[in-house]
Amino acid sequence: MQRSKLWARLKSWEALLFIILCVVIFVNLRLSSHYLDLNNLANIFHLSIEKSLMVLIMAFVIINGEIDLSVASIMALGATVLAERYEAGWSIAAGLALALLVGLGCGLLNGLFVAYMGIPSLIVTLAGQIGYRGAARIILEDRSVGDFPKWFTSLGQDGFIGPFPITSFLFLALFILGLVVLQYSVFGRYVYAIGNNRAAAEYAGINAKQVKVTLFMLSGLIAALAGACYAARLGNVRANAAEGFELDVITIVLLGGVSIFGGTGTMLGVGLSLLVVLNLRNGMSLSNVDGNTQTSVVGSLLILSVLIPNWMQRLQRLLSHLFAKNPKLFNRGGAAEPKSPVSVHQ
Amino acid sequence: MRRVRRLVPLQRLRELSLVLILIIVIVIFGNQIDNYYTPRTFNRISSTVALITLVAVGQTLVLLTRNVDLSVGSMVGFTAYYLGRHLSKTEDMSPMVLAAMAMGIGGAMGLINGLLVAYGRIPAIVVTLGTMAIYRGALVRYSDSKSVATRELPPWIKDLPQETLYKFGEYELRALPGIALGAVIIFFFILLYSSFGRRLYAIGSSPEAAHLAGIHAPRMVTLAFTLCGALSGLGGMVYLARFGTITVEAGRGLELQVVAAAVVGGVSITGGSGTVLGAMLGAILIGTLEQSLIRMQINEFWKDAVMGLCIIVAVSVDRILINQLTPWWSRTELQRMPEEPHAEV
Amino acid sequence: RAQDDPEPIKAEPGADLDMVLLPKTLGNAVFDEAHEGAMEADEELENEGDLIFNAPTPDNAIPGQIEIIEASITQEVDAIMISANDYEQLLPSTQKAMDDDITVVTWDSPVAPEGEDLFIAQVDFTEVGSVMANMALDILGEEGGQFAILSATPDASNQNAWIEAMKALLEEDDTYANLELVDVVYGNDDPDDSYNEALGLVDSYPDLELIMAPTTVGIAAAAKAMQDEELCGEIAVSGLGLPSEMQEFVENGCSQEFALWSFKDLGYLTYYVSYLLATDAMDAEEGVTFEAGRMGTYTIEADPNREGGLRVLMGPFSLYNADNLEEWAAGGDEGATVEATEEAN
Amino acid sequence: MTADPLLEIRNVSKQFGATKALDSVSLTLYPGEVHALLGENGAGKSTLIKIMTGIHQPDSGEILLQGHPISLHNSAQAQKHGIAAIYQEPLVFPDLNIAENIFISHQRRNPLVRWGKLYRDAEKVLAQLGVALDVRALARGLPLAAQQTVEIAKAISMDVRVLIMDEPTASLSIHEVKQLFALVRNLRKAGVAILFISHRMDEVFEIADRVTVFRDGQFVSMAPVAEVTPERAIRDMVGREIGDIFVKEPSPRGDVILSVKALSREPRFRNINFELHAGEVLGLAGLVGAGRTDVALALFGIAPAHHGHIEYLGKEVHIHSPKQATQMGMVYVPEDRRQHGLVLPMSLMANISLPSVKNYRNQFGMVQHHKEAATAEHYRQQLSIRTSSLSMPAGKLSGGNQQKVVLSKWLNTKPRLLILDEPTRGIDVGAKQEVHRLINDLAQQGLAILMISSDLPEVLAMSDRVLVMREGQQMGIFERHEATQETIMAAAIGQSVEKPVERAAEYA
Ligand SMILES: Nc1ncnc2c1ncn2[C@@H]1O[C@H](COP(=O)(O)OP(=O)(O)OP(=O)(O)O)[C@@H](O)[C@H]1O
Ligand SMILES: Nc1ncnc2c1ncn2[C@@H]1O[C@H](COP(=O)(O)OP(=O)(O)OP(=O)(O)O)[C@@H](O)[C@H]1O
Ligand SMILES: [Mg+2]
Ligand SMILES: [Mg+2]
Repeated sequence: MQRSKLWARLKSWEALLFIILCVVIFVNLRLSSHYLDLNNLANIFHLSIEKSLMVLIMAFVIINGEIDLSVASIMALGATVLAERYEAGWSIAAGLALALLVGLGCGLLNGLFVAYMGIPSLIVTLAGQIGYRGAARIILEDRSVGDFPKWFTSLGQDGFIGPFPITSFLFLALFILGLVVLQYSVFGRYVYAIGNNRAAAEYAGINAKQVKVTLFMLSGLIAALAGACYAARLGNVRANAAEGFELDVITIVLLGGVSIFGGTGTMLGVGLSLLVVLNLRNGMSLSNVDGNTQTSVVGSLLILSVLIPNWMQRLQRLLSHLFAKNPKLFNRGGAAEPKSPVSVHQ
Repeated sequence: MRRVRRLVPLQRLRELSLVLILIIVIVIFGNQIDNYYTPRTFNRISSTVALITLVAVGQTLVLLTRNVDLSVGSMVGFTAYYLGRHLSKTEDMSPMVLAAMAMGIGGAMGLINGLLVAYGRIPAIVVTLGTMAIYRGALVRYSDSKSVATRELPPWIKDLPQETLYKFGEYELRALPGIALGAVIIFFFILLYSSFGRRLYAIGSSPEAAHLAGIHAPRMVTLAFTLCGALSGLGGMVYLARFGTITVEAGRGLELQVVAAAVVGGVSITGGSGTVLGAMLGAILIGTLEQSLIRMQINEFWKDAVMGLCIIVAVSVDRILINQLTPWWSRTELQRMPEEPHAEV
Repeated sequence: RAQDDPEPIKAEPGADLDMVLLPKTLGNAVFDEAHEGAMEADEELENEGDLIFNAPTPDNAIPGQIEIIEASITQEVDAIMISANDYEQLLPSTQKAMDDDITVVTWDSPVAPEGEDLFIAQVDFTEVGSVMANMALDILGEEGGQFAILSATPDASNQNAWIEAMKALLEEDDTYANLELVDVVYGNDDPDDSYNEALGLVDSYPDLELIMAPTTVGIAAAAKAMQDEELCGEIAVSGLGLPSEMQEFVENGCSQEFALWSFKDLGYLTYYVSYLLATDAMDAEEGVTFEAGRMGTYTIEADPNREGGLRVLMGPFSLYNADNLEEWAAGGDEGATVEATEEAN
Repeated sequence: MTADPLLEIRNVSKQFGATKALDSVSLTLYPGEVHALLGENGAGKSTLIKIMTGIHQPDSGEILLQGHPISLHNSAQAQKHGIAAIYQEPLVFPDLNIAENIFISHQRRNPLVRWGKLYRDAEKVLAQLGVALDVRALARGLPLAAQQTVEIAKAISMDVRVLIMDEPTASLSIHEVKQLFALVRNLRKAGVAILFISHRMDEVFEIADRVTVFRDGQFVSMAPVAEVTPERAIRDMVGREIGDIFVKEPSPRGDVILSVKALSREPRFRNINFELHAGEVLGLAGLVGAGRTDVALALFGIAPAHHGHIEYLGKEVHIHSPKQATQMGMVYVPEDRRQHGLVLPMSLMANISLPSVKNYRNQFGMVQHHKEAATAEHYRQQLSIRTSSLSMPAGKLSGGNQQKVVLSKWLNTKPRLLILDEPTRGIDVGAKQEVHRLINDLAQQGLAILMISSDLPEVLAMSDRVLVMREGQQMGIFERHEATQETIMAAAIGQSVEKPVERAAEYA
């Protein structure tokens, strides 16, 4: 019993990602002498901080059985609102508050259409992707707005502890919060239940619509927050900020073992997948690999990471059939899905 | 009522509702834009939606099986480039051979997707997100980031977009929309009348039930992906004919437009329902919105926002229409028969 | 341009410098030409170090450039040559690079002066305006007519500056009194969008006679659209285009005239300047004169468009039309530049 | 039984993780016999069937068809050999229409679909079963009984030599069962071998020729039906004697908990009137499709009624969502456990705690797993849920055990009013008695219980009063002493029953 639990854990998605991560780090160390530079380590997180933030909430949304393609546009809108208000004489804090509110509002809109009108989230958020970016365009047109106060940009650019800016720690805090909420809270349980079987969850007295609206609102909120990080990091905002981020975000979440049909995946897996992708890309950047090839490598990894365990499992099953006389030798069946929301209970 | 239901099954309701919305949209824009009701507008829109429609037909096949193909844009781009490069090197080539080649290349890429999904047991979105990047990467490698220029192409392919198949007054059915329409018609009948088509629906509707019913899902899924690839390949040829200049960026972002067209057209992303007719109507609806907005005299910076709004409004109206009409159509009485033919034995 | 400085600084070949050439994106033909030019200079100067050519994908343009700059800083390269996707947003990283003693030279599209050593300007921005105005005048004739601009994105700073310069000229100079600019639309440097926008212009303005596209993607797409709609005699297409992409359309009359500078030369010159700066042979100061291999001598000057900025103005424009394109084609890939014809009118 | 055996199963074993589902079992089917397979929940019956149809592969052992060993890797192969099954959980294609659902497995033979013929044939098959469904309608949202009917139609439409039926009658009422049995007898006459699984003893003894009993995945006994009695069969199944059928003890009728007046939701049901008291079990009887589930759904807020009044604890309420109902202490145990009852991939204990998970929070808002586990363990013992671990995904439990999890889940919310829809569907005799005892205890504690059941003996044994519905209409309410098999059946099929109808009018 104990042994098979250990087996199950070793065969889990998270373990696989961990192994991949180790390989990636090892290769990076071999390829580049600069990989371990403290500045570079900070850069790994720092340069993708907005995507990392959005990955956290996207994991919730996808586990819930929905998708949010509008995050990058809400992010741009958030950054735009913040910058425009600052330009108009508001304080950064007030601008940020309004940006976050706008993000919440966009998320609310998405959520209402998805939950109460019953339109597939793919379509709603695709319209949102176009529309919210459009709103940002209306606000800033072709202008770029910057000249933020030094303290604000230094939040996004300068080291807070060592070379790590404060936004990195913001991410870390949100990651832990996300992990606790998803894996251990009632809300997280609801997210899983609805993602797996919405009807059963509703029969169990869970208000699925409310949960969905909440998730989309949080998604909008985090996206707007990411927008603020973007403004601080680049010190300047344009309406075209973050175009095309959503696909990267979704890729990372899926690599983390979250099923696109909802219901499965863990925050730990998503965190590991984020580390894998960021380190992999960083390593390739240091080796001057071009963007397309980088994406191809991540794409191949995405496929292989599912394919290889599947093959291993089949091989194992084949072997165990050959040794059918001694079933204890191999742990057969049962582990068809390496990841399951129930893993938190074990 | 019963008769109406028989004549117009629930599945047709979706398309009816879309046609209705399309008419509303056209009337609204017709009031706003001068010279809107002209053959030109028709020709314009039909030419623009040809590519999306063609690929959306393939996408529909895949979506029906509860999968998705995000690599279509890359397949279109790769095929377009490959064909262009090939044409620039060879003397002459008949259109049919080129089309076959296009479908062959696309089909091969689709086959890889299909095998990975069906036999590698990897979720389609994972596979095709991967191959989307991989095929694009392959294109970059193959092309060495160079472009195909229009001047390298033989005249017939450059003239294909203005080829007219059928003229109805000044309304023209041009070659490219003709290809798309052909694909829609063929696959409409395949999906409706062939057992292959019905089994695609079955697989997507309930994979477990399909398994129990002894349907060999992997083969069907692979075939659906292959067909989707082949149609994307054909789409690559259309792309080449239409734009002439092919860079490594050709077709990027197409996947979302295509999925959007299909889903707006009532194809369910969770499989099992939808038709290619719907997908075409979805493509036309989005194409009409886009083309009409181009002609509206509104601030450039407002256009995206208006477009987003238009899509969500159109889809919402569609949803409301369907919700209102569905209860009338879908009633299933579990009744006892008046007499009991097998009552005693 | 080279003036009469008696002792231009010369480069000392054989240094060991790692240099990064960072264009806006991959997959745009002009940047490949720039790369060729840089490689030519690299060979000439016998640089022992690497010439790294890398660019982000279009869907990750600004963050991608930042990542590459940061990676270059980590790798401790000696010079970065950037065609910037944004005027301000790259500043934090380029400044960081300069703090680390890396030479930062921008070309094609600059960043704000505090984030670079100097800018290699292909041509004078106001000159682009006048060249476009002149071409329009050339095509439409003295009696003038309506024309429209098909630009890249609404927020492309280069294009916007050129368009502004052109508008100013149209207003001030009476020679252009009869040229009526009716609209500016944006094709997002996407062939599909540009194609549709061009047709939208045709539909919206029945009297339109010319589409002026100050972007290579836009001009090719517009020309193809006119060709497909058989409008080539009625509506002319002009602007900034690559001869390799435009030759076809000039031959069939869809475009009479267009202009561009040599990107190959731009890459060559940029490399030379960066090499000089990185080897400390030269300082980035106003009035410094240097020799750039086969291209002759140049002087660093204050940038009139950017306060506090320095530039090297490459020039000149090449105007292409039916007469000289054949020559160009005969010269093949060598890219024989047909020399300055600014005095076209 | 002079003929040669048609299908033989020899020493088949199957292990799932730590569970030994089948341990070297054997079974022989002869042409023209109805062979009943009995066993407790989790005894391995469904597993055996899945092996016979190629869905699972046995770890060891073999299957012989007419003396030749065959290997089955998927159900298509099984169908080719003429083996078809009606599975325990009906699994229809929601997006296909009913006709297609019935003939989906035939399609391999003809590459083109002839719709007209398809509809006509489907209507014919359904007519054999004595039901009329709109064969053009999609199967989405079909009530469970109708899904079951479609499954049966699907199986009998094939030319089969071996027909396996895994609890086909679990959600059918007497009427449909009669039709089905008539059909089964015809098939038997035609030489088909039928394997029949049911937890309803009376049915088994009505139709079967031979009876095999499994216990804990092992073969226990096999005998011609003439040689077994229900008592002996039950003893073989559970390994001990089970007394007579449990009958609810009378409990004091308390305050009115729920009062329903003129409730309607056209076209499903109309003018429903009843009062439900604390401590009372009100049985809701009727034939399949009578609209009983719809009444429950209306009360629970899933498909609210259009007209009429509901008073709960003396106050008029409008219930629009299950959440609202649950908060009021009114819960509903749905009939379709796979779609509405369980989150299949979630663990058994997470399923049990789902509606009440808020009660398991600590001060930081985190769910305390040890408390959840304690609750799950409690119900595992009380309802004897057979599982190797509490963190087993609910979808991997046997059908009956899943039903027990659904029951536990709702009992755990400590409701005031319990609406049970086919509460013992698929539950074995032993456990059924447990459930009945539990219902009885709950009523004694003052709960009000509304129990929908198609199992007439169950209704009669457990109800204080019985409300009978027919085609959406209330036919009457019978007091316990008035309720007999005959009166209720008569009301359910619409023969005139005077007195109770008058009584119904009084409420209106
Ligand atoms: N896929 C599976 N994975 C793990 N365990 C399983 C699986 N399928 C069945 N089991 C286990 O095998 C045992 C036998 O299950 P089976 O479904 O055959 O029982 P059954 O006799 O049909 O019971 P019921 O009368 O409740 O339907 C059960 O303990 C069940 O939990
Ligand atoms: N979602 C639905 N779609 C179509 N018809 C439905 C639906 N739900 C119920 N019906 C029809 O409404 C009537 C009442 O069904 P309901 O399930 O309420 O009956 P019931 O008495 O509960 O029967 P059962 O014994 O099956 O539970 C039936 O004729 C059924 O066919
Ligand atoms: Mg069973
Ligand atoms: Mg019911």
